[in-house]
Amino acid sequence: MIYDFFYNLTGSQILAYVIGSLLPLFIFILPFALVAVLLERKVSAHMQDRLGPMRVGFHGILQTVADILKLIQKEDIVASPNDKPLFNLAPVLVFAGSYTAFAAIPFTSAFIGSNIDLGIIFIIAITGLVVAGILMAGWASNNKYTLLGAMRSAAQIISYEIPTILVVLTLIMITGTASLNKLSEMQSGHFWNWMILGGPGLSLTKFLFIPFMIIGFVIIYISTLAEVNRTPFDIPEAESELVSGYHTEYSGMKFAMFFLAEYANMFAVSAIVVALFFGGYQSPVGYLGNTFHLPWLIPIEQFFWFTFKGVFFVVVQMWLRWTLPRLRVDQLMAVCWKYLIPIAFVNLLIVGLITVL
Amino acid sequence: MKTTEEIFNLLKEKFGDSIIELKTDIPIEQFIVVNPLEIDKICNFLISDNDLAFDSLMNLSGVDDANGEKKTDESGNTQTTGGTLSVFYHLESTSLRHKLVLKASTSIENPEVSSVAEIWRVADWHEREAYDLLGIKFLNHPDLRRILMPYDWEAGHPLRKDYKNPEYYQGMKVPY
Amino acid sequence: MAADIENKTTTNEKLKTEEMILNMGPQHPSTHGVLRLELQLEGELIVNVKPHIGYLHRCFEKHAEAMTYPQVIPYTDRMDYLASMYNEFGYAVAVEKLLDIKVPERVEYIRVIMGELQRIASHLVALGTYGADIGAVTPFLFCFRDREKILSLFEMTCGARLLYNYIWVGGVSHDLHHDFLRLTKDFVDYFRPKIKELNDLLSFNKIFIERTANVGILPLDTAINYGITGPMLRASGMKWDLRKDDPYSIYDKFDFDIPVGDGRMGTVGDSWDRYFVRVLEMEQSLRIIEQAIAQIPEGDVTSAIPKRIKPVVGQVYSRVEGPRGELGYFIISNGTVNPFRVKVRAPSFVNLAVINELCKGHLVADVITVLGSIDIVLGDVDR
Amino acid sequence: MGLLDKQFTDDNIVIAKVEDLLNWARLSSLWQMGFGLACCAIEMMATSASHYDFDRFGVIPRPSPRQSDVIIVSGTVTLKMAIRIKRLYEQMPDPKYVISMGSCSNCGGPYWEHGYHVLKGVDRIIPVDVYVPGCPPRPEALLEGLLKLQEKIRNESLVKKSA
Repeated sequence: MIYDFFYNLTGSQILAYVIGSLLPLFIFILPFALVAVLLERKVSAHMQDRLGPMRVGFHGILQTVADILKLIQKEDIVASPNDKPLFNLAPVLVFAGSYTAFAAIPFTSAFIGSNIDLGIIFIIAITGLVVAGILMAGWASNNKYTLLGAMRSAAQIISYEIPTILVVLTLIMITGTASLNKLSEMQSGHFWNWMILGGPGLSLTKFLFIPFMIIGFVIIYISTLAEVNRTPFDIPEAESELVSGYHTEYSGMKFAMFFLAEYANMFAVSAIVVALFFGGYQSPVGYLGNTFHLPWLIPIEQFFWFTFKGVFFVVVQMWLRWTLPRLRVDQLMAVCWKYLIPIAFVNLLIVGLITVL
Repeated sequence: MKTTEEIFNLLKEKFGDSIIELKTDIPIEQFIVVNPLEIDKICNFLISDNDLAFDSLMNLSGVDDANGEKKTDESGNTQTTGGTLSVFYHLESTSLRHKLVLKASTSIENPEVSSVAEIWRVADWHEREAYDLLGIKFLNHPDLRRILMPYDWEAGHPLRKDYKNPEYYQGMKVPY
Repeated sequence: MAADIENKTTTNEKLKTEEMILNMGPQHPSTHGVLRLELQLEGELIVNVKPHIGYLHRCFEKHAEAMTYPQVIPYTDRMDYLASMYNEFGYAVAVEKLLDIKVPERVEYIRVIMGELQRIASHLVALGTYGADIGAVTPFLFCFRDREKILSLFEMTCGARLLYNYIWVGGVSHDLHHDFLRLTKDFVDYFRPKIKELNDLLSFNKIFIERTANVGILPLDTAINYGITGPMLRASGMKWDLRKDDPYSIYDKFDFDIPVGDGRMGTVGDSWDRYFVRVLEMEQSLRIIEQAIAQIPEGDVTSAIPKRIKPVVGQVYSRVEGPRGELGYFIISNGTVNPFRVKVRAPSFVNLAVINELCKGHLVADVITVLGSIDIVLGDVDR
Repeated sequence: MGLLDKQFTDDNIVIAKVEDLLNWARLSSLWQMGFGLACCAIEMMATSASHYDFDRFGVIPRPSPRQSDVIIVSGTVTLKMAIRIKRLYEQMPDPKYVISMGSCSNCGGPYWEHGYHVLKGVDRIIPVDVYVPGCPPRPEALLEGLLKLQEKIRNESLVKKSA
């Protein structure tokens, strides 16, 4: 119904499709990124026994608005030796990479950006774009630290995509579909139908799946943490060693793009984990809409549950960031290649055997 | 556990005239005055001899003795000539728990002391500091250059008693 | 770990690699102030580390020659500004040895209590910034929260938070506040479980151990040859603490033991040992403070302060066990009111020289780990 | 105050509202450059620690000069370091401010007379907005210096003063 509204507005099918799917996401992501930045500062502050932003608006509510307005006013420095076209393109690529990943995520049963049936594969492919953006930023800033930071982050993101894909394969094997929308519909009903607890139905295989699903969830959560450069894997922007990694040379709005892309990516990644394992937009305890027979209330409830679960995992990421120290580059690679990938393979194998029996 | 006299006699008959004298009249610390160009051989002996075993150099400090003769020429500003720069070595043996103080003094015109950086690695930076602040050249030191002052500081060596502040340094006014 | 790095570098000979000079410059978030490390890198492996210091050289020795004996004390504070109480303590002991003054008993006890409190505060900053360097920011803030309690104790006695001018030659400037002892006792009881909390949060954290064990191993003979002292030397396995081996003040009245690195998480003398020796030392300092509070006598604190300090011609080298190592003062007096020459043997200046030995063959991230474990203060290095 | 500083000569343009908003945004999110020189740096760290929280005013330490608005020169500026500080100041994007913390960076402090290697005041190389006296200044003094800077930003204006 959104598309035909834009269709008779603009007259062309493609334009309606593009605006219909991306505009609502834009309205969701930017406010979310602002809220997430403030959430991170408040959560980290209270974890560290201090108050966090208090003076800007009531209890620091307007802090991120002030940050963004200030960043707009900043002078945009592009140093002379920098490689200008690459330097300017990098933030656009990084933000575009993390923003288009939202297109395939089902927010509610009524609304999904683009209901392609290769949803999850599309998302993993698009997050590869972010690596190109980071490499461009690292190279174009003509600074040794950013070069080191970009090399490290490229190696890290590419090598952590493999465990993600393996866990996704196990899920596709079980459910038979790669589209997140169908996946979320399959996990309807109460929370015991969620994939983390073995998926719908009451067959013996459901209970056999549970341990492997939990291992799969742990692996994908760790590897998506690495893909988003969050501690304990935030080597590329390790303040203590590489000053601030690939976005050292960026100032003003370009830096804001990197900043928002990071928080948008955080939500995208936790949304994927929620959609795959925790029943997407399904509510664990049934819908009020059914009990009061108000069909229009269900999408709103679904949207609430989806963002609730997503924000829960974002807070867990923040909690990890402020407690765990950082891994060194070779240890990070060792974790991925020596532990995550073998376990993901074994997990895939056993789940495959169970589905066959 | 040896006292300074015993060590002095031991060194005297081993090195003869390069051990100049044993100073005991100055309160608190007695020290042995040594010929500055022989200091590395003496220290080699001090660290290798097993009943001395001075394996740790606590402190190496350069001192401007300010004992030059002052001549005030006609325009009233005083000119000091002569005088000595001396280097104090505070040694200690962690195993035998005894201490020793050596002093080597050279003239201020061309202050040269042979370096002990090869024997105790800790002396490397202390000697560079003595060179930087007092201008004492240490012969065959691994890399003798300024350590605390900027590398391109031409206004001489600050800790000398007759040191004058330069007016400007790279466009910045130095005095208050 | 260092072994397999060697054969990695041999394979590099064939392919033409050109070494990169990376300047971990004077402004770097984790160089503890203004220190420039010139790293020669092959890829991420370190070939050579050349420290450039002197960015905070504040000409202490020139000031000491121009000031009278009591006036030098505020300048000793500003040398190692994290342990300024102990700098004053060292200077006061040196001048008292020169003048041959005997300080009253109560002053000795006050100095020991203040010195040990300052050691805990200095270790807290060292451990906190070490955690922040490795990436865990929360322990840094917990350590600073506990340090604030010590600073309020100092502020109650001498009015200043960081640089005190409290321990004078021959005594202390003010007597203790009337309920200072009770508050210190409360602090000791408050702080003991906090050390356990820090251990759970950081010391035995798997990633922290992974990052620090077997990194920057300092063998004992190089340590002695480089003149390393303090927690670094004890972490390399030598039981050497001036409070017991070359006793000054009244440390022989208290019983406390000297923690030594035992290679629990890696080999003896690695970065984890240097970190954990400091944690154990904090507990020992608590024990000393408790005993000192129990035994402190009454008496006047300013009776032995001489009106005019004019020592006889002579020289003295006296040393104390500062939080970072052996802090020595070599004072030459020529009979006038001003010292003729004061040379300070600064522990951080000596301990920093060994960084090249420790960092060879490690990765860039390990330079920060090793530098954090050496725990230098740039005011102390550059004087 | 950035590229638009004092460009408008006609003072009956109503920009008060936009001006207040811009000033408010700039003063409530001053990102401090995370670097310290000497003893004042320890007090600066204590100010951003839990007891006196800098973050309450929106001040977070940023590692690189490109993203920081205010540089707090905390400690003694020696001649060897002065050249670097000048370069750091030039690297910062334009609406930038300087807080000179501690009497060492205000005027050379206790090292004014015999400090042959100490620069007698950081204002000899970079323009300073707020001087915070003290050696080292207490965290409350630094917070008050920050509030003074915020007040100064609040009164900045795009219109060139006619008088």
